[in-house]
Amino acid sequence: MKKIINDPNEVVQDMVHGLVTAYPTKLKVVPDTLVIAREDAPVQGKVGLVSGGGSGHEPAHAGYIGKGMLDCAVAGEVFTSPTPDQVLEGIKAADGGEGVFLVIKNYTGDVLNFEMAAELAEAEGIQVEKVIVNDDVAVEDSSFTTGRRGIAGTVLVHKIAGAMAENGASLQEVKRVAEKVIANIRSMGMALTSGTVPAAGKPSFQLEENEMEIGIGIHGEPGIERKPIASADDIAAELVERIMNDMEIPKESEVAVMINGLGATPEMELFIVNKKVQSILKDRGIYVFQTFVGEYMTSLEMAGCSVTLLKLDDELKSLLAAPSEAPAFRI
Amino acid sequence: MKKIINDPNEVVQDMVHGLVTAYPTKLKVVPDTLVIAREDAPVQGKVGLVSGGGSGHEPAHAGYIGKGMLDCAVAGEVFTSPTPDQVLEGIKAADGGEGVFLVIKNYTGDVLNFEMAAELAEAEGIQVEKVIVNDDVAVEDSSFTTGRRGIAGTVLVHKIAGAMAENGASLQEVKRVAEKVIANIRSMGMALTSGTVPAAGKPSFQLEENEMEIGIGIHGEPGIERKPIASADDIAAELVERIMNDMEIPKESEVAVMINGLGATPEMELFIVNKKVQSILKDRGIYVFQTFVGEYMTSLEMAGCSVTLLKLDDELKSLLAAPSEAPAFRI
Amino acid sequence: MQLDVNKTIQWMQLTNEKMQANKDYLTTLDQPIGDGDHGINMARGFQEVASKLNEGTYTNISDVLKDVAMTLMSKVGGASGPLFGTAFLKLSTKLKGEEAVKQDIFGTALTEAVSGLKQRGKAEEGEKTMVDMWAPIAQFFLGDSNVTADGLLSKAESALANIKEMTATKGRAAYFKDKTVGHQDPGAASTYLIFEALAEVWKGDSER
Amino acid sequence: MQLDVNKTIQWMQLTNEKMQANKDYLTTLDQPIGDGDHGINMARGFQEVASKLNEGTYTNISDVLKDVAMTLMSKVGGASGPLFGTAFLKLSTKLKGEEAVKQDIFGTALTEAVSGLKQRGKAEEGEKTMVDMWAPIAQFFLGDSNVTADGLLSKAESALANIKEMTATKGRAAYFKDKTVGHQDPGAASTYLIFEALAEVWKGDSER
Ligand SMILES: Nc1ncnc2c1ncn2[C@@H]1O[C@H](COP(=O)(O)OP(=O)(O)O)[C@@H](O)[C@H]1O
Ligand SMILES: Nc1ncnc2c1ncn2[C@@H]1O[C@H](COP(=O)(O)OP(=O)(O)O)[C@@H](O)[C@H]1O
Ligand SMILES: [Mg+2]
Ligand SMILES: [Mg+2]
Ligand SMILES: [Mg+2]
Ligand SMILES: [Mg+2]
Repeated sequence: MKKIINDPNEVVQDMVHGLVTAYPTKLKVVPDTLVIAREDAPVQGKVGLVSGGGSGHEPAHAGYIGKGMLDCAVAGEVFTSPTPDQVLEGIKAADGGEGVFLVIKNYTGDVLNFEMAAELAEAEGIQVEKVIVNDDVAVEDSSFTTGRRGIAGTVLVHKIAGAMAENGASLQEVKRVAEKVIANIRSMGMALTSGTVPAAGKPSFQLEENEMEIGIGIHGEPGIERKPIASADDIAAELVERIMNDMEIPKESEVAVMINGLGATPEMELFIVNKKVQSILKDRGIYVFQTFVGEYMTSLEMAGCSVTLLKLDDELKSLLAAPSEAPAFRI
Repeated sequence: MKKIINDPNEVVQDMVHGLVTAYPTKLKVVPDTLVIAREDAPVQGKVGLVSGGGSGHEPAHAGYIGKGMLDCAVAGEVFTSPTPDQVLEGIKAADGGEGVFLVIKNYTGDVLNFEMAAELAEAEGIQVEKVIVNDDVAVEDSSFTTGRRGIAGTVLVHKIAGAMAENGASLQEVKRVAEKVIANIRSMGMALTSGTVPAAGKPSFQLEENEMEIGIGIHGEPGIERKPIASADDIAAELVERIMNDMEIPKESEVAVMINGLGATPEMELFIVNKKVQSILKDRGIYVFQTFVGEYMTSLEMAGCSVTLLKLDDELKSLLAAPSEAPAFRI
Repeated sequence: MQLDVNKTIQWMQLTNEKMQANKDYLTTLDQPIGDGDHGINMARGFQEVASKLNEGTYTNISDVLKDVAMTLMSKVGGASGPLFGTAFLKLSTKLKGEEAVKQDIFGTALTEAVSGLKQRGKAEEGEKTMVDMWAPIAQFFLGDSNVTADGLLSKAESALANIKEMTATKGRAAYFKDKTVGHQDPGAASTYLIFEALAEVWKGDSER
Repeated sequence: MQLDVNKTIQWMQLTNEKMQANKDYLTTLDQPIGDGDHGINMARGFQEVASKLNEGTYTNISDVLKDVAMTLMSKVGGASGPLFGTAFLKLSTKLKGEEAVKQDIFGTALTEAVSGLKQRGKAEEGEKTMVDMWAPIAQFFLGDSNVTADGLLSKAESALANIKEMTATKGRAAYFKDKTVGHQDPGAASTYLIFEALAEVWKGDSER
């Protein structure tokens, strides 16, 4: 394991400290927690937005804190959902009297811990609503299983729900647009190499020198298929096709595109993938309203990428284009 | 070599295409070149800013094109300076009648190709001025050698010179502030692993499993010392110390800090480095005006980071804080 | 079996030792069919449990188990944190007022823990989770009227062997579907350690 | 030696073949003391030179060399592109009007190329760059009044051997300082291939 860290068991504490000292006018840490909040949180009269999850996905989630996006992010240990008491601290820090909205990625741990926190908050008289993001089409969805994972699409839920909250919308209204995003967003990823959890000290999985894995999860959970590395064009085409097989995107639709790097992939490669994604969409008569290329939801130093498509209507377009001051998502 | 690419000899063309299709309202490509320009370039009545260099350093340089920063970026092959004819195209595309300013990193290839382009442009009646950025304190500076390399500090030269040009300053004024930045900026980097040039197919150098290299260049050129990996705190302290040994930063100075990832390093680790850098500066009574943490000047998928410190005065502060619409540097 | 305050504390201390000793093993189990953090999570959680119990003075079993529950809840994280937290909280609630816990009441409390787990995790038996460890052990205590520590050990072992051959349909392992067959469930393996520790304390094997 | 239009084109075509064949070798030389692109750069540049010369019809040496220079200048990039471009541009200028170039005038043209190189790259002899290949070869043609192709080869070989032991103070290799001793300079090695091709064409060895 080659990492620039101090104690592997203290990476999250160190990171949180390094994050708030990087943006002291924008972010603050709730004392004695791993909860990061907008400097001016709680914003009175605004619905508070809280997200979070295991660490190792930076800039998710704390990078998305700021006017127009999240109020609070709760950082768990690496790849480990934060505990209910921490999430509760986040909810309290975000509560400006209009209720708090939780954006949860669909992993058993995240759902359990956030739900328990919501119960605790409600017991303290805070109104809480939530959505569970499950954009990853690599996983079959069934009511008998855990269901689809939440991956990079979560960032656009933050953006749009955040813009809605910033507009002064009610908790129910925020929930409505967040659910609309979730209904219209799909992602699919692939990896070339594994990340290494610092405290584990060795890579979570192994791929052969010529192998890639399609549909991999952001904790290194398995995908659909391991096979020889294909060209960027073929990879892009496969990811888009799997998304479109799952969600119809009719001709003349408008979409947002996110090409997300998983940690170690050079930005050059993300742009090469984007080239093909754009040309596929163009060939299908689909209009691209806005494209995001970069590292939005990573998996430590995993090499690979994901593609996210979000079908837009006028409401979603205006919320997506609204200003955001979050350090990792400036609009 | 594990990469998401098509033909290894076409990576730059593919990338440039993917870049302008990602930001079609912001960027355009000069037809039949690898020159990317602001959508509205040339901006009449404004000094044009042109930079560029070998590819593989993304988001440098095209990510820094936009109102308030560069007008044009010229992309060479991977790790290879662009040729004079390409740079000339960039100069022409940026020329709004007030002259063109070149920001060149101090590598023999960059200097030769940009200088030849400047001669060609002057022959065509375009006024050209330039600076050569050499912020890397890892290299000894001497008039008998090639001198110091230009690394991540270059991005802040773009930012500040770009803001000055956007303010309507003359070519000489832009040059003056760019030179002021260069006089006050120093960087130092380190690496854990090497990147791989796509057309070469194998890593440029090898470090042992427990080894790091201090002072490495962004093309993988050698540093000062190979030694066992130290803690993030020790690494941060060494990088800062080497910078401060080279440039005095008196108590009560104000500085900008950049913690730059070289490609494969998780953002988590950059924040851990930042934590220590901020605490060292605080202990020395130095004020941090603004901090930038992220991937600004990469070296393909190299794991490692660099620290940049820029001493500020009031003029530099206001130019640094001025708005920028460049995709990779939004302020 | 008879569990008093001291034995309960001993049980938890021994469990902590086992979690520390098996930290890498549990993490290794979580790598092929999970995300490689389970050993780290459990070692962190029980380390805190051990310190917490060292600091406090306890007069009844319920309070010990409540502190265990709350500590696991706030220190483990992931899927297993709230689940172990819930299980121990149910034990604590059910054993309130008990001073010397015998086989039958312990079995009833474990049955409560199992329902709590199922409700929290929305998992049934047979889905290859820690539930498949807790449930047969609860039944074990309610079964034969004179169970032994060795009986507990062999019950736990056979449950673990069964789980290994199941297909996961809940938790992160569910993504790996058929590939989980033949792999041990990390949460079941850590639950095994908890009951192994109980059996050892029960036998008085452990001289700690 | 006598160089006419056809021989010049042959020289460049053979150089291209050598650059393609030695692409990986040159890149490998550029990895330990450079940035691992020299072979890629030269192969790309001379590939374009070869196509360019294939397309055109030439009536004099100067035009051939001018196209070589301009193509290298606009296709190689890096440090070596403008340098080789400059060298060939000087050859072209100096050989303007010549139809059958003999040893002495070729030597004078090479001397011009060397000054061009030194001016462009601000390098002197002894700094472990391609200059240390071009300079002794220019002298070679101006020396003995009856030089041979084999003489050229052995001159080029001995120059190369000398360069290997130098310490780089210019170009990217300068960062590696003392570590460059014992490593071959990639630009010198590619220059060697250019003159090796010349020697082979001169000898008529090459049947292409
Ligand atoms: N829905 C569930 N019900 C019961 N137990 C579960 C459930 N989901 C996961 N588990 C248990 O949790 C264990 C994983 O815990 P851990 O690795 O700490 O959390 P995570 O999966 O969030 O990384 C699994 O091995 C399994 O025994
Ligand atoms: N200042 C200089 N003068 C003469 N030749 C130089 C100079 N700098 C570099 N070179 C030559 O260029 C070669 C490197 O070329 P190349 O690898 O293509 O470019 P880069 O160094 O920009 O990657 C060196 O091996 C050396 O022979
Ligand atoms: Mg986990
Ligand atoms: Mg180069
Ligand atoms: Mg796990
Ligand atoms: Mg080179």
